[in-house]
Amino acid sequence: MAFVQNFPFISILLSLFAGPISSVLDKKWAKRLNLFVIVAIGIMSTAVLIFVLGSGQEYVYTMGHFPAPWGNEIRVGILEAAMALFFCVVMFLCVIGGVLERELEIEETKHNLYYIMVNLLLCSLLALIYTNDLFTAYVFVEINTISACGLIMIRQTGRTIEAATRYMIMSLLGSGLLLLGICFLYSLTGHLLMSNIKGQVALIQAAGAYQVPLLTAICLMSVGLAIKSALYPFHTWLPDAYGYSTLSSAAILSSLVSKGYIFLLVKIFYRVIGFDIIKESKVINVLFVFGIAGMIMGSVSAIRESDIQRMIAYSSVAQIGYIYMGFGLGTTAGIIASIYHILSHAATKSLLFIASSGITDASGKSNDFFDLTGSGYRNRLAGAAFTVGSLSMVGIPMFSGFISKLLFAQAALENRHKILIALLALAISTVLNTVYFLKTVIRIYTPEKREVVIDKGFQDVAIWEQSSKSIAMICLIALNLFLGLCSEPLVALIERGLEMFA
Amino acid sequence: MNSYIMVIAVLLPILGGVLIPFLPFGKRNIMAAYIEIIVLITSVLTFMLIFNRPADAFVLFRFTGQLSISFRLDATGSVFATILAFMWPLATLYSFEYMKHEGHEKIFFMFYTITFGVTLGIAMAEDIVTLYFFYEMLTLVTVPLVLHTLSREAVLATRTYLYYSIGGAAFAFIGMIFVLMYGNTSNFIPGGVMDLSKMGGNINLLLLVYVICFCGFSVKAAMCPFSDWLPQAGVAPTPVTALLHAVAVVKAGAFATLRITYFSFGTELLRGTWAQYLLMALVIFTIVYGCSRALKETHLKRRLAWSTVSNLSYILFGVLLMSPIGLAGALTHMLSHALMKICAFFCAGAVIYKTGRNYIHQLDGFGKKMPWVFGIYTVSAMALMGVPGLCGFVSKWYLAKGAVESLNPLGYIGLAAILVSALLTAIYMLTVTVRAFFPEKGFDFEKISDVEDPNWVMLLPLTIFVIAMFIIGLHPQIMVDAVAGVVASVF
Amino acid sequence: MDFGNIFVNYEEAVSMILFGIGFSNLLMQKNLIKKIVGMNIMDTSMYLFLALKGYISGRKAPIVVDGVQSVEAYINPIPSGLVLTGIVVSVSVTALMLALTIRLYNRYHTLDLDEISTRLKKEGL
Amino acid sequence: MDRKLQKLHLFVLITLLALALAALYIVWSGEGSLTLFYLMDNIPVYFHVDALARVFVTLTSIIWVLVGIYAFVYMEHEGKEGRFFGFYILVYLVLIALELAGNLVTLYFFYELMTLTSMPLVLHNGSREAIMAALKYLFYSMCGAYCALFGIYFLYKYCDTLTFRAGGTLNMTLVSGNEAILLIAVFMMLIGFGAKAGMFPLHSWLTAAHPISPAPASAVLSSIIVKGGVLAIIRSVYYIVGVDFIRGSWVQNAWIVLTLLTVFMGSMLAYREKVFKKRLAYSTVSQVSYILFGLSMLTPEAFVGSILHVVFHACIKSVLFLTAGSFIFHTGKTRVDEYAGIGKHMSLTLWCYTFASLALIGIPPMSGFISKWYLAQGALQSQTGVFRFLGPAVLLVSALLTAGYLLPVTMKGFLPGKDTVVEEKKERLDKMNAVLLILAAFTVLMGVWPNPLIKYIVEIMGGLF
Repeated sequence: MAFVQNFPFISILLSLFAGPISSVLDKKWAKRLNLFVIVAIGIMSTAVLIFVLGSGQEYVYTMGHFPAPWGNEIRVGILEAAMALFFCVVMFLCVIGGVLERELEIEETKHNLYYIMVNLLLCSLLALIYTNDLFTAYVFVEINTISACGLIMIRQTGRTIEAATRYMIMSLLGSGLLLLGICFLYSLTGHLLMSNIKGQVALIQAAGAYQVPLLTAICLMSVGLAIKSALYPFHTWLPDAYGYSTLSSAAILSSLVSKGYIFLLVKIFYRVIGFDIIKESKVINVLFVFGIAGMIMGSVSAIRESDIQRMIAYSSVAQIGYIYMGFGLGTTAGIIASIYHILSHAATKSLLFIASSGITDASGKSNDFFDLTGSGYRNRLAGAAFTVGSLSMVGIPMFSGFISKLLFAQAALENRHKILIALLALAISTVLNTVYFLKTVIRIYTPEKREVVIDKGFQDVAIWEQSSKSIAMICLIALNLFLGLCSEPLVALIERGLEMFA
Repeated sequence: MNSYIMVIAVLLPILGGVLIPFLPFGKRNIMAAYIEIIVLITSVLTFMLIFNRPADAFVLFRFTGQLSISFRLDATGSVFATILAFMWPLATLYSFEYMKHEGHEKIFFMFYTITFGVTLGIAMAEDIVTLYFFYEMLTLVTVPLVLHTLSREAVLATRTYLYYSIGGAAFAFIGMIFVLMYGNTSNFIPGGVMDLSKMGGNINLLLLVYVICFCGFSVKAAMCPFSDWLPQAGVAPTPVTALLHAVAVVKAGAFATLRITYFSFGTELLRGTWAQYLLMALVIFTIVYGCSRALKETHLKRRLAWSTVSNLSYILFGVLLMSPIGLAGALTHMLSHALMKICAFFCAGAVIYKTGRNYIHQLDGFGKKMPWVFGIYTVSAMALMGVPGLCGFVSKWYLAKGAVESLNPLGYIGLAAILVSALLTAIYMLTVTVRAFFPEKGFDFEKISDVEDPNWVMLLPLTIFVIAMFIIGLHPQIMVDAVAGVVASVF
Repeated sequence: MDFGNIFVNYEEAVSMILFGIGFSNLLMQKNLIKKIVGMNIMDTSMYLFLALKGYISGRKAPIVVDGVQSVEAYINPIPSGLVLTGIVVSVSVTALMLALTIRLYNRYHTLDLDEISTRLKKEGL
Repeated sequence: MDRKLQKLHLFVLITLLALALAALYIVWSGEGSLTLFYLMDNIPVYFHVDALARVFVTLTSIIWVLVGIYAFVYMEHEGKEGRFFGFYILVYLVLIALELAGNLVTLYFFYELMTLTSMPLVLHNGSREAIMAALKYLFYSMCGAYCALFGIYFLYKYCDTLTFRAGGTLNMTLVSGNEAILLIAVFMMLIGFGAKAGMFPLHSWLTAAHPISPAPASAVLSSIIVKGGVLAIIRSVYYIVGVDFIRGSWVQNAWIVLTLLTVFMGSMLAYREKVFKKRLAYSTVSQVSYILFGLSMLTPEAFVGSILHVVFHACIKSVLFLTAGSFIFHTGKTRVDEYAGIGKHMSLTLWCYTFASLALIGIPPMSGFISKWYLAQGALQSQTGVFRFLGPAVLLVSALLTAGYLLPVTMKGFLPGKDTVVEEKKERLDKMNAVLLILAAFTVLMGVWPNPLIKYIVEIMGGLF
């Protein structure tokens, strides 16, 4: 047991205790603690990743003194370590990206509360990634929901509270169904540890008994997690939640929170029930249909939006649709493409949110489409960042969007019946993305008339004025280009991780 | 000739272009000299490459295992490269004069020179991934050019252009995926790379994907359902409409369709199938539709743009014949149409530059005052009509030969369509000449006293193009042998 | 589909019915308080179901009264443990929902969520 | 007549004469051939002198010089002589090249150039309807040219070579599979080249363009340029496709029907037309279809008849149009009913007009009669079913109609009613009516001694049938 092996457990505990501690600290120290925690966890995750890559196979870390079927345990593989590292990087950039907004929008006293929420969110994400026990997963799902609701509500305007309430209601529905599914599984298999459940389910499947309860358990869990990660028909809460909350929480919510649930779903597919049983159970066809619908309808409603942040929120619905379409293809290549898309969407979406806030700063803080004309000239870096984000969303080569579109297309080829529907949906949604993203890019680069700028009081924003936001944008652009240009090692990493995953 | 020269030929204009706004130019003509030198060097490099082609490929950058940006100049690519290398220096020379009146020249010339590098990249692409990469870059790089005037229509035109091009590329992406997954290699191999055994012999799916990919790439070649963006792009300054929307961009689309038909999917697979007939029907409809719309247009540049739509479908018709003669016809028409159309657009540009008049009914009596420009316009009109002795006749001859030899009724209908469109071309081109040279009886020339020919900077490219037209028309042997060499290498 | 065993394990059937009631209330009710009540019904029905999983008839609750008898004397303790954690989660979520409801009520003097969102659209805040 | 104009006339006269003599010398100095340059990989721009070309070149040169002289005087009336004579000479050169063309592509090349260069002649006076007529002329001819081109593309594939060879160059082995498409191609060629000859589907430009252009131009247009279309049909049917390929096929029947329709319709419309030059234009439409009818019979006599009619109609029609020109030049009036009593002061012109119209109607001593005689003979001998009799019948009826629309001018001209006021100024012998006299003399002489011409045409027919 090398010392490195208990880094995952330490990082979960660290972020868990950082939460309550920062409640007593004042604003400055709470921020420093939070950043320290994120950086520390990032370093620890890299150490774990290197260790696991070196050892070449995953390991189980039992907590408490009870042996397997009763005690709790964490299972760490390449995929988990990589995801943890990536989530830390993105969270770090989102947090430092939104510093300015937080100064303006949150009252003095509430700052450290914000950092509590961020720490708890990080802790629940790490737990979701590492845990090998279903009920612990459910508990951390709840913690995740509550902290995300706190992040939305931190801005205290009428809209955010209403958005938080809607978010809470929909998430409770989702977690209710998830809990029901877990209880069904528990009643069927008698275990809560994922590997044991898998053994039992294999026996049941071999015996051919309890087909109906098993199927209902799978459906409940997938629909529950679909509701929580805002798949198409259950996405009504998303635009308000992401559209009106403060910048860093919108960025964190859109890139990380919904991805945590999707990762849990992947874990359930692979480690709890076994992917081949899932394939026979036709649940993935339902997810495929909802995914395709999400891809198209998400972009269609984004085209109708005239508020830039809500438009980006709607585009997240479309991208979540992409991921579920990847699951729906029912091939391991599809899962790899979806996981890659989780990474690329996280990077691109946070870049877009931060860039759009940069643009709105240069347009007198109004999110309205018509005030943004020519804002690309007023805030050069934000304009460039937004263009990079949009090009990546549209799938222009050299950016991460292109690689994930390529992986999805290659995965679609392996499934004989769904080739055409998937490829056509990909092409149509690229066109729809072009319509609303590049329309905005053209708008921010058509110069506004002189007198309009003066009487509306827009002023230019130089790069060094908002240093933290600029750093965040530059790093995210670099991350995006990194994902786009050297994607070969990453895909190989995910592939190896998935083999070990089962 | 070693192969890294290819990369220099592609990257030099791109880097040269990017530097333009940042280099401190004292006077305007220092910048002009700088740009002209860069473009000339690239053209010279390209011609050196064309005359002794490097055998091996050059991999510039490798995304993943299969995906790489790599260049290899083969015979077909060199035809497209010749057009670009021959026309770009002259077009840049022309645009120095033209852009005096338009604003922010630095941005314009930056993207104008970058487009040269990107189109060369398309010509020299070794595999379908590089072609797709530069195809997308071409759209992005030409958007600022179309958006140059930043007027209301420019913004709308750019938006349509973007949606059509990126949409087309998205559908072409499906074709690329099929080639990557089911082809033996992603490189362009004459005769096609697809092996049916890998995809379980489902030929109809392959044909459907070919149709989708063909339509995707031919959005840029302005095939019928997607040809609305080309006339609207006429709102851009003339050097853009002339070089890009009559030569570089649209030819890139036609070239891409040629590549996938002959080098990726392979003609044995496609000849005689429903895919070929469906696309041929579409192309034939575009030939006639383009001309009839041109007839109705009164705006000079939009009329020429519609005529480009129809002439491009000549090239696509040649490509779709899928026979050696058809390919020869497509390539010769690509060459000769580039010459004719850029000449016509530059004449229109000269008229707009000197008099600011866009509409045909304002051109009465201009022939007397601008004899040089309208003389050249008439010659290019004759060439477009296919009068023997000019380059138009040569390319129509090969297209017709291919159509007659194809022995299928659709080929004959295509030939009839080409002749009908030649007649319509005669009508909409010569009405301008008759109006210019033979105004009505009581026309007083004082009203247009300010009209006179532009200076030598504009007229030099025009004269060179006309001479080239006559040379190819009267002595087509040079072009015919070059194209025969290309066709031999493909079949 | 024999419905026989519904009468055998009728307890699970009851908890499922309770779950349905709670779920539909949470989803369909207009009034926020009724939504929260519906949520609580849903959670309690889950914990009933869980507890039933652990129950072995004829055995005692796993509370050590006078020394530990044999293992067979007690029912399976794990589901009860889970129920405890579940209750903790439900309580915290209910607290949060009530806090939100109070804030909304102070601001808009109504408990109807749709009413609030239409008023928000008019304000265009 | 200022100094500059006289110098221009002198210059034009010299060039015209020089060119005509050179052309005649080339043509009558034996079988020469010349390749200019290679238009396509195996298709040269190739000129070859053969018997048929000799007839056409001589006819064109003679008429072109005479009408040129007439135009010196007439063009004062129109103005812009420099442009007119420039294009006048240019068209002459293109015509000579067309007649000497050795293969089908060269013929097509000069056929198109002829349209483009003759168009400025039509829109000479620059009025609104002149430009519209010129555009109509241009686009009808272009449409005809492209129909012909459609045929040429097919013939290029199915013939051994496109160079003219008496009796046709169709390669039967290639043709065996697909006669249908080849017949369509040949029919399109007939329609295409027929457009220039004023045949039915594409004829309406002729009645618009000829009257508008100045009299010498319309004379030349009606007599020579129209014959360009006829020559093209002869070359493609008799020298490329070969007679026996289309004999008895639906193409021949359709061709006959079209020609007869045009003959009848031309003379009917001419009969009703009031403007003198328009009437003559309609008469050209019907007379040229006489020639085409003869060609469509595909029999030796009918061929002789058509070539004869080509020559006679050229002279007759130039006389008629030139008289119309002089009437307009002297009196400025264009309508037929305004010419009452014109015979009093322009008797010489009217006498020439009378002789020419008698020849056109086909009264025995005049030339028209001989060509119509051969046409009728050819029609009767051809095995074309019902057309053996219908053809000659239509020719007779239209001859009557020709009399109907030509002779009233003479009668009213010489014998006006009592009350018409007549101008006293007598007409002097000047260049204009000298040319008229020569041409009228030609029509009469050829009618009296047709044998050398007929013997020569029989020699042309050598390998054709």
